[in-house]
Amino acid sequence: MDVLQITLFTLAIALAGTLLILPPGIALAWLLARPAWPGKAAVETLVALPLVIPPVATGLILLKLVGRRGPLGSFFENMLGIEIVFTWKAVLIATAVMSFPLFVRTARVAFEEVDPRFNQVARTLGAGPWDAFFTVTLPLAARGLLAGAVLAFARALGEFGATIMIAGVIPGETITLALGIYHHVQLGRDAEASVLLAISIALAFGALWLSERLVRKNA
Amino acid sequence: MDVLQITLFTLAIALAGTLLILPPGIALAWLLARPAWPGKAAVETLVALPLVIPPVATGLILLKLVGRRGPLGSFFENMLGIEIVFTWKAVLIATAVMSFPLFVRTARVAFEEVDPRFNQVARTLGAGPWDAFFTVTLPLAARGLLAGAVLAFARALGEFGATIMIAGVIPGETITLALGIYHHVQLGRDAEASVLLAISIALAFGALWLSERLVRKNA
Amino acid sequence: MSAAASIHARIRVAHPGFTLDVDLALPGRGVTALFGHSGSGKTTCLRAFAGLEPAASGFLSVNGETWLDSGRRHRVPVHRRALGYVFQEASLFPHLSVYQNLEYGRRRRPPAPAAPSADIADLTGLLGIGHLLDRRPQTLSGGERQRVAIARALLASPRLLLMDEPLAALDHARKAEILPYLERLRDALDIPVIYVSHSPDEVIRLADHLVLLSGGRVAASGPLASTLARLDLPPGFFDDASVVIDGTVVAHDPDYHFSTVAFPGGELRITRPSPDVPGRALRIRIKAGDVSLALQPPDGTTIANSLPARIVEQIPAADPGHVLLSLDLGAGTRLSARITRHSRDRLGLAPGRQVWAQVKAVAVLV
Amino acid sequence: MSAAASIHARIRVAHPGFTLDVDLALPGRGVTALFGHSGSGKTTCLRAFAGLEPAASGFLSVNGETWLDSGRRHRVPVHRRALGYVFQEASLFPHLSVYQNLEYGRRRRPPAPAAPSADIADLTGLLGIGHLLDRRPQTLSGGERQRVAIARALLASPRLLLMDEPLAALDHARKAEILPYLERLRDALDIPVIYVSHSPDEVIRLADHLVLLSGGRVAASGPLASTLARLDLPPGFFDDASVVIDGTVVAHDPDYHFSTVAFPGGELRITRPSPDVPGRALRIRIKAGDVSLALQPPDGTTIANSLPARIVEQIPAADPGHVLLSLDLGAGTRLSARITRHSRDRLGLAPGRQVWAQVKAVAVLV
Amino acid sequence: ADLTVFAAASLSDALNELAPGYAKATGDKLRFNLASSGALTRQIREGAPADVIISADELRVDQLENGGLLLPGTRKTILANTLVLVVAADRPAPVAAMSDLASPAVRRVAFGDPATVPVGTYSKEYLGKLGLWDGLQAKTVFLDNVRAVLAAVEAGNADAGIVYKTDALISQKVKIAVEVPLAEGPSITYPVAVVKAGKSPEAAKRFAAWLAGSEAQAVFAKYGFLPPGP
Ligand SMILES: Nc1ncnc2c1ncn2[C@@H]1O[C@H](COP(=O)(O)OP(=O)(O)OP(=O)(O)O)[C@@H](O)[C@H]1O
Ligand SMILES: Nc1ncnc2c1ncn2[C@@H]1O[C@H](COP(=O)(O)OP(=O)(O)OP(=O)(O)O)[C@@H](O)[C@H]1O
Ligand code: MOO
Ligand SMILES: [Mg+2]
Ligand SMILES: [Mg+2]
Repeated sequence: MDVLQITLFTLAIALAGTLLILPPGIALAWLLARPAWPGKAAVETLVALPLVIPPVATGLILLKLVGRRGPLGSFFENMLGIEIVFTWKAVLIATAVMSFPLFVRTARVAFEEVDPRFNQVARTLGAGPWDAFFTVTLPLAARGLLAGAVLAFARALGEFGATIMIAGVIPGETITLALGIYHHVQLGRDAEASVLLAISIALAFGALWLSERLVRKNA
Repeated sequence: MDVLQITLFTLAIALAGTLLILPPGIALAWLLARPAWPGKAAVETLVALPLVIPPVATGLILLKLVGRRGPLGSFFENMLGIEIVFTWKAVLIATAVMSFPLFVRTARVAFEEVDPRFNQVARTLGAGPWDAFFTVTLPLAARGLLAGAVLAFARALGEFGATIMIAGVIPGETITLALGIYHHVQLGRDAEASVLLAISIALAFGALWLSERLVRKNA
Repeated sequence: MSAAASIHARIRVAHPGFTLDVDLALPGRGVTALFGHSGSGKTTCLRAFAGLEPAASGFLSVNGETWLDSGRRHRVPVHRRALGYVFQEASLFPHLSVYQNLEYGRRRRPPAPAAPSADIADLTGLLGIGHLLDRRPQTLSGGERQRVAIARALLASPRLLLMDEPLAALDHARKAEILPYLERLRDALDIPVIYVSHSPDEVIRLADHLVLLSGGRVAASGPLASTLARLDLPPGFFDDASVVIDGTVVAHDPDYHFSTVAFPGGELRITRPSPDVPGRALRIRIKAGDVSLALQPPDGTTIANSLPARIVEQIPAADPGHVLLSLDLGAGTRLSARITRHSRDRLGLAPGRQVWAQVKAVAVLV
Repeated sequence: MSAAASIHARIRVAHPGFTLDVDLALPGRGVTALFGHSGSGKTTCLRAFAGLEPAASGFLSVNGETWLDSGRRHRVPVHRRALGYVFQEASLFPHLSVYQNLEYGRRRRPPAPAAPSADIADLTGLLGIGHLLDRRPQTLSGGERQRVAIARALLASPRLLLMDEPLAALDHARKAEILPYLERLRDALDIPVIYVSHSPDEVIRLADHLVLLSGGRVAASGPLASTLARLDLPPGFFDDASVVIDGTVVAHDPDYHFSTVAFPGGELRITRPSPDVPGRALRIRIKAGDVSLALQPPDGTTIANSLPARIVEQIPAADPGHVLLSLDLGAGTRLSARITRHSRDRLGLAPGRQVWAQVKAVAVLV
Repeated sequence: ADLTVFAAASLSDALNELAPGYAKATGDKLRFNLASSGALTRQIREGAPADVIISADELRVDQLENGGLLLPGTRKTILANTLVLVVAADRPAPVAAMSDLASPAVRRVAFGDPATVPVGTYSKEYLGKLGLWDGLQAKTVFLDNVRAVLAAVEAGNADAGIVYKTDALISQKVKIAVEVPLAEGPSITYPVAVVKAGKSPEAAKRFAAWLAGSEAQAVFAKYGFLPPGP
């Protein structure tokens, strides 16, 4: 296994997965930060699901959804000609799904802590609801959103159980650092595992460091 | 496997694990919410570690630490006569370690959002630093701490990879809902897996619902 | 006045333990002062005007635009109401610099180029915040924050200005600088201003119309002069009863900074910091406590004004040792005098009696 | 006064773009008013006293306790300084009810049973917040919040009270209720109060000592009466020059609510809402704008007081049409009069001239 | 005595059926730790408290033996298994022989990861012997465990996959397309051994021996396992 290739692939997947969940994650977190609405608890549970069940089970459920015969998978394959399982796209989906609850829950706390008065002030200054959201509520929640994104990114780096279910190992195509570490660990090759482990840690450290910098610049 | 026993065991472990990480988690989250101090980034990375590496690798590291031959494990076994690996204690350790970063990161955001002026006000009213922390900062961060605790609890319900390494799948002793689901899935017993899955979801739903109630009462 | 009224508000807001229930017809331009004790519902009223009280029901129209009509389920969202709102408490965006705060509303509702509030440099200069533009709100003093909030509201091209105690955090000198600016603004802008203040001086100086709130209800509403002249208002609303007289400058002595103001029923000599042009309309306020009465026209004193007057009414004042006398200066112009009961009896003053009302030139407020 | 001084503060706080650098000796009891323009450093100064400015260096001792001595690396932590601090901006704990807010400090520093602030029911009744005890701060009006904050500070048994514009959000009537209470407190408590206010009335009424801040530095510091009587102070600090005279009640007419107050150099007749006992010490304030001058002793007017006086000094006032005259009433007692330059020249008034100073009884502030 | 038995997960059902009878007969209560063979050997190497190991491959037990972790002379092969090629049950099988995997009709084939999963190692060995392995590279996907291979075939994401016969029997949604004859295929055997660090070596030896007996073998046969070859 080419360490550099694995590292870049993992980085790309984790970044893409994090970016992918930001828009729906932010929207959902904001909704969940609002006072009770019907079905809120159900939506919350659904979002938290990948956390509470073992990754293998999540992988199985995903497989049933995006597999060739699954409702989503058959749509993509027959309508758009896109194959998902056992490609990098599956890796992306698995990491995104597993990271999603982490982002949403952290972002929700951030939204809850924003004083609603600032939104009101923005409205009196002529900002519509969307405008006020993007120029006031969102920046004021930025710290928390960033923390959530870093958490999601870190989780994406480490995601393994669901990935292997729906993406498998296609050498050169779907091996991530986590898969590599697992591989080496299974074979008792602790030295090789340590190399990949060190890279994971360095990446996580980099992400955390970067987020600290961004927060400090924002404050 | 006895479903009721598994459910109660999982609940007990997830609860105990969550309670276990609260005191150190709160302390650490508060420290991380403070402005830069030397070694902060390193501590953060270390805490985030169980997130960024595959759970199996975390499990292996734990096994080396608390295994019979590990530095901690041998101490416990030889000095205190306490066996850890492949007992419920190992399950507890694995879930606590895996939940810890989730709690800390969410709680940190919550602390960062508390306006420091309230702490200053408390100080002028005669509250010492600890007093002010417990009576002002902590309650004002309560929403976020609760959200973090629920996240940790949910993760504890679902923790699998690290648990299987240091606790194994020992019926009646170390089997949690997550391990049970994995086991059933492995053996193709999807019906049995679904039962455990439903229980997991119900527990998660209950925890989320309860946390909503608590937050609403606090607001 | 109520014929020309072009703000109509029939609003109800119910909070647990407090209900605002007002029915107001206010002029469509000029300043309406909202006056009332702490907790009487002033802020709630402004918030309802702005659309920030979800519980508000009733009817609200501002210069022809209907902003709220619960009956027809019509409710204009906050940002479509062209408002400027200076909140009672600091409300600057903490994530933006002072300059970015000022630009926030301005960019969304750019002013017409000729609008008096168009020039950001002028406005910040006047408010003394020009040197703070790059700062974050957290590092400003209380008064600095409030001045930035005023500038921000003015820069958002409002067609209704809501100001909740905008000057409360400011010292006398700063107020004295800003008030004339607000006056100019009031005269230049063709928009209504609703102004909450606890300062009678501010209210009397700026307002054309006065609304007194008490316990969520309207205790009085009407043009400033006639509402103020009512001696029957609940005591304690103002520090002193006073009258407002609208007159015209008839002479000016630039050397002594001394003007003569004529009004129906007489003339007053007052000082003016800046030159006056004869013919100019001027509103003057005379507090009851600044008026003394004499039986003969006084001579050889520094009191510049003594006006013949007839006592028409007397009522007790808030202070048990005082009495309020309403005086007729002729042609319907009234003056109030607050004197001790002791002096009243000493001089035998009673309704019907002819006296000389003495007013120091320095005591006349413009 | 500086011999009895028992607050010593030599404090420096540097912020980017602003430096507070003060050296103050303040009395160890009674009220010190901190006066100055917006941004002059008043809040920064209070925060440094409280120990909330980490950047503060220098020396601070309060009635024998040294709270800060940078030279000796000594710094008493905030909560060990027995303070009451009423912040300029709302600062109630949002997670506690009003009652729990009040109890917060009280439980940590329980009052001595005989302390005037000990009774929570009295205090909340007086401040008009008794009915709010179960409410959350978010649902209070601006003035209600500020009153709760005042009560909270008073209930924490402070040995130094710091008040940053505590009454700015309150209306006249509410102020008039609270001020006498603060006066009683000042007299009953043996503790120093540092009081920031933009209201000259409040300052003059409450303060014994006056500190004027300007650009982070002390422009003047001294006992109230003598500092106020200085005609050379930078203009604009106060709305009007005024003098403070400490006198004694020598007679009281309960029917007319009328008291005679003697002071070195004369007597003044004033009204008093509540009965006076002869012998009682009383501080009265007379604004320069309320004093008029006559060449003869006036007769047949409602002006109750006319005192023989000699003009000793004249200086220009802030208004270009006015002039300030300092009068000697005899025995060293001074009075200031603000009259028009026009009247001065009309009557030929100049230093050395003997005149009658006229003061309405209702214009004397107690 | 109480025995802790570390056993390959695929033996779970059979062992659970055996345990009560064994306990009644000998008084020895059995406690199972059921995981993949890889995890089991890893755990024993880190000092896990096992008395007996039953692995699904010899290689890993070799590692334990070389590491001196097993009681010498206790290792014994007790079971055998065979490889099968499975396809989705509801599809007309496009494959009737292993060589059909090379046909374009088969777009993707799932295997256990040869590096970490024994069934994958065996598949690679067998197909290599047939000369098919290298030609399949482009359509190969490696999965982490047998269940993943089954799921991939069940869901139609892989057209075919190679699993143990015992695994194929647990799924209704796959059918066996090709069965590798025991003699032709790689030798897939399950060794049992007593762990040196165990607490009850005598009871452990007794249990290991009993597993080779007819009573146990009958139960294993019921789940599709074969007796060890000669
Ligand atoms: N952290 C800071 N960084 C830079 N400047 C600051 C900071 N904090 C305060 N200042 C500046 O210090 C000056 C004094 O502030 P302070 O709050 O003491 O004023 P103040 O006298 O209380 O005014 P006000 O009457 O408006 O409340 C102000 O000009 C303010 O902008
Ligand atoms: N959400 C709420 N729940 C209950 N009572 C409320 C709520 N909001 C406001 N009130 C009450 O309504 C009354 C009017 O409040 P409002 O803020 O309008 O007063 P105000 O006239 O602006 O007073 P102030 O001069 O002190 O600012 C107050 O007594 C306040 O306690
Ligand atoms: O028993 Mo295995 O480890 O699934 O080939
Ligand atoms: Mg208000
Ligand atoms: Mg201040």
